[in-house]
Amino acid sequence: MIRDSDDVIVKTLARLLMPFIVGFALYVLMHGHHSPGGGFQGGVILAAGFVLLCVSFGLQWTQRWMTRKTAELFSSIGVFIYGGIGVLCLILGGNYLDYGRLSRVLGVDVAEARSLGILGVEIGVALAVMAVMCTLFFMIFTAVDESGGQGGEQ
Amino acid sequence: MEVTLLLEATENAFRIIERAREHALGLLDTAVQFTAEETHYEDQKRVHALFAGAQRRKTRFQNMVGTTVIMFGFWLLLSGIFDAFHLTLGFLCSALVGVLFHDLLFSNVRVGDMRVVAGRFIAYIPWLIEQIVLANIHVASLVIRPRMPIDPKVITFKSKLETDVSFVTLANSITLTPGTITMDIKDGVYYVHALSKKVADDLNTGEMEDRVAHIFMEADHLYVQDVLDAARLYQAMRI
Amino acid sequence: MPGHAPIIVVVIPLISSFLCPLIGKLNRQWAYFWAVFSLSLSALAAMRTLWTVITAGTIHYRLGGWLPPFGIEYVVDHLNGMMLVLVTMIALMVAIYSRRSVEKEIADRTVYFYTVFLLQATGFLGIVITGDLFNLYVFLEIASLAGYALIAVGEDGAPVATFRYIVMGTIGACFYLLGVGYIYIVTGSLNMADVHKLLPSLYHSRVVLTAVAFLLSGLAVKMALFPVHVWLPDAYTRAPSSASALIAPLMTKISLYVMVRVLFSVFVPRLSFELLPIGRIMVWAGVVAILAGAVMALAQKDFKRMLCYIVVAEVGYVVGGVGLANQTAIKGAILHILNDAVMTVGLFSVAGIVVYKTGRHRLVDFKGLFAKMPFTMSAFVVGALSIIGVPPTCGFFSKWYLLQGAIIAGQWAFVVALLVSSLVSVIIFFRVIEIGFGFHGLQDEETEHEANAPMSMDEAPLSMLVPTLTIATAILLIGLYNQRIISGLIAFAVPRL
Amino acid sequence: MILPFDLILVLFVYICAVAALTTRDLLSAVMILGAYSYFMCLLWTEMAAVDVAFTEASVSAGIGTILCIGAISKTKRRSND
Amino acid sequence: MKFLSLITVLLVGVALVYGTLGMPRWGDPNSPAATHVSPYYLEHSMHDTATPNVVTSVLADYRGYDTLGETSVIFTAGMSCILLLRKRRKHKEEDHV
Amino acid sequence: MFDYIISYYNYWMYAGLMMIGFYGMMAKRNLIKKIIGMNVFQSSIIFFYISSSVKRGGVTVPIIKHVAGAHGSHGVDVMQYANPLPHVLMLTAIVVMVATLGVALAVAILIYRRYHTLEEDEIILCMRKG
Repeated sequence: MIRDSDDVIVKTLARLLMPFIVGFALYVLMHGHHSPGGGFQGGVILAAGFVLLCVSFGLQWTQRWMTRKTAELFSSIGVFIYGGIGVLCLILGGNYLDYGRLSRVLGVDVAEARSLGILGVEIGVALAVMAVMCTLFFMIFTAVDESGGQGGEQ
Repeated sequence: MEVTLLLEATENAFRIIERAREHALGLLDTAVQFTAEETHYEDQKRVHALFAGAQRRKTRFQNMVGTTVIMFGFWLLLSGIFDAFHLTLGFLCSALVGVLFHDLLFSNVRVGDMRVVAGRFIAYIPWLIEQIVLANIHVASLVIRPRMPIDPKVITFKSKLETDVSFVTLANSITLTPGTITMDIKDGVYYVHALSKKVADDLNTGEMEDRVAHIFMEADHLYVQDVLDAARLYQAMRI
Repeated sequence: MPGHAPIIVVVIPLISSFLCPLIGKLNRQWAYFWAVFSLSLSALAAMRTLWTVITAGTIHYRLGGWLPPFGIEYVVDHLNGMMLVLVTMIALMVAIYSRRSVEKEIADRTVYFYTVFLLQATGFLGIVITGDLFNLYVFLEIASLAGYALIAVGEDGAPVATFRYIVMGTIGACFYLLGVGYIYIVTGSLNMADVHKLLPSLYHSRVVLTAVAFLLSGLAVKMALFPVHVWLPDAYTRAPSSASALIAPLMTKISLYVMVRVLFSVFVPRLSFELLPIGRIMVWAGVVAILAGAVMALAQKDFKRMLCYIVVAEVGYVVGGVGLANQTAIKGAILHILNDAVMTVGLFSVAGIVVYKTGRHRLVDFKGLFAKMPFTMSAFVVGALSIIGVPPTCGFFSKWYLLQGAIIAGQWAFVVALLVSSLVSVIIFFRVIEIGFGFHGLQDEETEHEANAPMSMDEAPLSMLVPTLTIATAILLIGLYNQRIISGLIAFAVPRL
Repeated sequence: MILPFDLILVLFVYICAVAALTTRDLLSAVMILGAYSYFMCLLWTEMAAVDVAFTEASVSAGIGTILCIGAISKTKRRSND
Repeated sequence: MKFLSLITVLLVGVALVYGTLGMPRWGDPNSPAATHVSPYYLEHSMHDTATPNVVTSVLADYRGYDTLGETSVIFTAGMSCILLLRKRRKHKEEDHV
Repeated sequence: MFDYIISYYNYWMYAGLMMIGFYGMMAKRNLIKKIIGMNVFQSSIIFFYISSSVKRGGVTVPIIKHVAGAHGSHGVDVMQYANPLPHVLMLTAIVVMVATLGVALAVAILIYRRYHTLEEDEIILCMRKG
C-alpha cells in the first residue's frame, strides 16, 4: 500500500501543480494538430499527474478521482471510442476508420471532418493510455506479497 | 495615530481569537472522531485536515469558477491559437479541470484577498533574485579560494508561519538561495543545511521569513506582541 | 456489409475484447458467452471472406480509404483466407472448450482471462490478414503480450517460463522490426506488395541480405526453431490448459505463415532460393529441428511437455519443406501448417481434459483412461495417428507431399529425418496408448491403490468433449478432402519457381 | 545535426547505458535508465523528431521509471551482477 | 554462458554493421525513404486532413489502424497486468484424490 | 574518409547500443537487469529508425507552416521537413516498449513472490529443489 508522505513541501506543491498538470495534458491532447503532442503524450501526462498525487498523498486519497475500477472502466471506454469511431465510419458507408464519412453527420467538409475525427480518436487514445498507465501503476505498487514473506527491503 | 493603531490591533486580535476558537473546535472535532473510531484512519484524517480550511471559507462554486478562470488563463498562455473552436475547447477543458480539482488550488489559503497576495508575491520576486545573486557571489568566492573555507552544518529554527503555502514558499526560497538547502519541515521546525557561517547568519536574521509572512498576510512579527497585548486588554475590558 | 467482411473478422473480437471487462462487471458468467458469441461471428465473417476469395479472387481492403502505399491495406488471398478460417475456428473451439477448465484453474479472474483471450485471437487474425509489414509487427506484439499473460497465470513455475519467453520473444520481435527498418530504408515503403515491386532492383544490396537475415531469425525465435526453441516447452507445459490449447497450435503456425509470406510475397523466391543459400540453410535447420524435437520428445515423462517437443519437430517439417523449394514440398509445407494446427489443438485439448480430470499431466496419469473416458481417448487416438501419419488422417498427406518434395529435391537427409520422426512418434504414442489401456506394467506407488478402484465411465463434461470431438472429426475430414484443399486453396499460394 | 553536440549526446547515452547495466544497486540503475531515456530524447529533438522525443520523455523517462521503481520496491534492491 | 552470449552479440553486431554499409548516407535527402512515400504525406496532409502536424495526421489518419493496434497493445498490457497481479480471492483448491 | 565516417557513424552508434542492450539481456542474471537491457535494446532500434528520418541541410520538425484558417496544398517544400513516417512508426514502438515493460515487471513480481529472489541461477536452484 502506498502511504502518504510526511513532507509538507511535496504535498503542497503536488496540490498546487496538479490542476496545471491536468490543464497542460489537456492542452497537449487538444493541440496535437498544431504542435507536437497528441493522445499518447496527453494521456501519459494525465497519468503522471495521478501518480504524483498518489505518491504524495497516498492511494486512499487519490481514490477520490481515480480508483482501480474507474481506471479499468476508462481503459475499456477509451479504446472503445477509437474502435467505435471506426465502426461509425463503417456504418456511414465508408471503409473502417475512414473519418471523411463523418462529414455527413457533422456537417462540415471532408478535410475538416477528418480533422475532427483525428481529435475524437486522440481523446479515446488519451483516455485509454491514462487509464492503463494508472492501472499498471496501481497494480505494480499494490501487488501484495502472497506467501507471507516481507516484500522489499528498502 | 495611536487610536488607529489600537483599532487595527483590536481588529487583528478579534481575528486571532476567532481563529483560536475555530482551531479549538476543530481539535475537539478531531478528538471526538479519534475516540469514536479506532486509530488507523489517522493518515486520512491528516489529509482531510489539510483541506478542511478551504471548504469552510469558500463555497465550492467559487472555487470552481476560480480554478476555471486560472486554467483558462494558463491555456491562453500556452495555446496561441485564438479561433472560436480552440477557445471553446480551451474553455471546456478548463471547466473540466475546475470541476474536478476545485479544492486543490485554493485550499488553505488563509486570507481571502488573492489580489493582495499576488501583488506582494510579485514584489517579493526581485528581492529573492537579488538575494540569490548575492549568495551566488558569496558561495562562488568561497569555492574559488583554494582552502575552501566552508563550514557545513545543519541549523534548525522554529518558524512562525502558519499555512502550508507560506511554509513551502519559505522552504523553496531557502533552497533556491545557493548555500542553503531545506532538508525537512517537521511541525513548523525547519531543518536547513547551510554551507557557511555567513549564509547561516543571514538566514537566522529572519528577514526572509518576515517577507514570506508578509506576502501571505500572516502575523508580522514587528507588532505581533502589541497585538497580543491589545487582545488581552480588550478581553479584560469585555469581561 | 459483405464488402467489409475482411475487417469485420478482426474488428469484432477486438471491440468485443474492449467491451468484455464491462460485460464482466455486470455478470461474471457472461464474459464466456460474450467471447464465444463474438468469436463465432468472426468465424462466420472469415468463412464469408474465404468464400469471396474463392469465387472472386484476392480481396484488397483499404483501411481509412487511403491508397495502398500510403495507407494500410488488407490483402486476403487464398492462403490468408485459409489461415483466417483456421484461426477463427480454432479460437472458437478453444473458447467453447475453455469454460470448465478456466473455472477450475483461474476461477477468480475469468473476465480478464477472456478479455486477454479475445485480444490474443485478434492478434493472430491481424497478423494473418494484413498486407503491411509494420502493421504485422503491431499485431505480433498484441499476440505476444496476450500470450505472455495467458501463460503466466498457469501453474507453479509458469512465471519463470514466461519471463524467458518475454526475453526471447522481445528479441524476436525486435529483430523483425529491425528487418522491416532495413527494408524501409532502402525502399521507402512498408506495403508488402509495394516492397515486392520495388525490391528486385536491389537484390544485390547488402542491406536486403541483412534484412532477410534479421527477419528470418526474428521469426525463427517466434516459431521456436530448434536452437532458439528453449522458451517453448516450459511455457506451454505450465500454461493453463485452455491457454496452451489456444497458443501452442497457433503461435508457431502463425509465425510459420509469416515466414512463408515474407519469403514469397515480400521477397520473390528467386532471391530467397537462388541468390542466397536460404533454402539449404532452412532444410538443414529443419532436419536438425525434427531430429532434436523427436529425440527430446522421446525422453519426456510429461504429456504436455512431450507435445511441446513434438511441436518443435513439426516446425522443422514446415521450415524444411519450404526450404526444399519445389512445388510439391511447398504444397506439403503449407498443408502441414493447417494440419499441424488442427492436430496440436486436438492433442492439447485432450491434455486439458486429462488435467481437468486428474489435476496433472504426466504420462502416468493416462493409466486406465480408455476405460474411464472412451470418447476423449478416441479423439486422442485420432490426433496421435495423425501425428504419426497414418493414412485416413490429415497428417499422412502433408508428410507424403513433403516426402515427395524431398525426393524430388534430392535432400535425402530430410527424408531420413521425416521417417525417423514418424518412427519416434509411433513409439511415443503407442506408449501412451499402452498406458491408457493399462497394459503397461508400470507400478507407480501412487497409482497402485487407484488401480484397485472399480473402473467406471467418468467422461469429461460436454462443453469440453464436443469441441475435442469436433476437432478430431476435422482431422479426419481434412485428411479426406485434402485433394480439394490443395487444388482449391493451397495451389494458388505456391509461387511459380 | 550539429556534429559536436550529437557526439556528446551519444557519448552520454553510451555512458548511461553501460552504467545502468553495471550498477549493482537496482534503484540507481533504474534512475540511470531514466537519464538514458532523457538523453535519447534530447538526441531525437536534435534530429527534428519532436513528437517522438515528447513521447519518450513522458512515457519512458516518466512512467517507465516509475513502474520500475515500483517493481523494485516490491522486490529486492540489490543485484548480484 | 557469458562467453556464448558475447559471441552471439558480436555476431549480431557484425551483421548490423555489415548491413549499414550498403545504406544510403545518413541524412541523404534523395534516399528512397525520403522520396518514395513520405513526400505524399507532407504535401497532402493539409489538403486531406486540415492538420498541419504531419505526424499527427499520419498517426491517426493515414496509418490510423496502426494506432488502433498500438492502443490495443496498451490495453492488452493493462489487462494482462490485472490478470497477473490481481489479489486472489481465497478459494479452496480441491484436489482430486 | 572522414566524410565517409560522418555519413555512417550514426548507424554504427546504434549498432553498438544495440549490442550493449542485447548483451545485458542475455548475460545478466538479474531479472530487472534483463528488463533494463531489454529497454536499451528496444530504444536502440528506435534510434535507428529516427536516424533514417533525418535529411541533411537544416530540416525542421514536420509541422507545416501554414496560414491560419486556409487549408489546401500550397506548394509544400518537401525537402524542408523531416520524414514523418519513421516518427509515427516509432511512436508505436515506444508504446509497445512500455507495454512490454509493464508486463515484464508484473511477471518479475510474480516470480519474486514465489521464490523470493530475482537472480536467475537462484531461481533455477529453487525450482530444482521443488
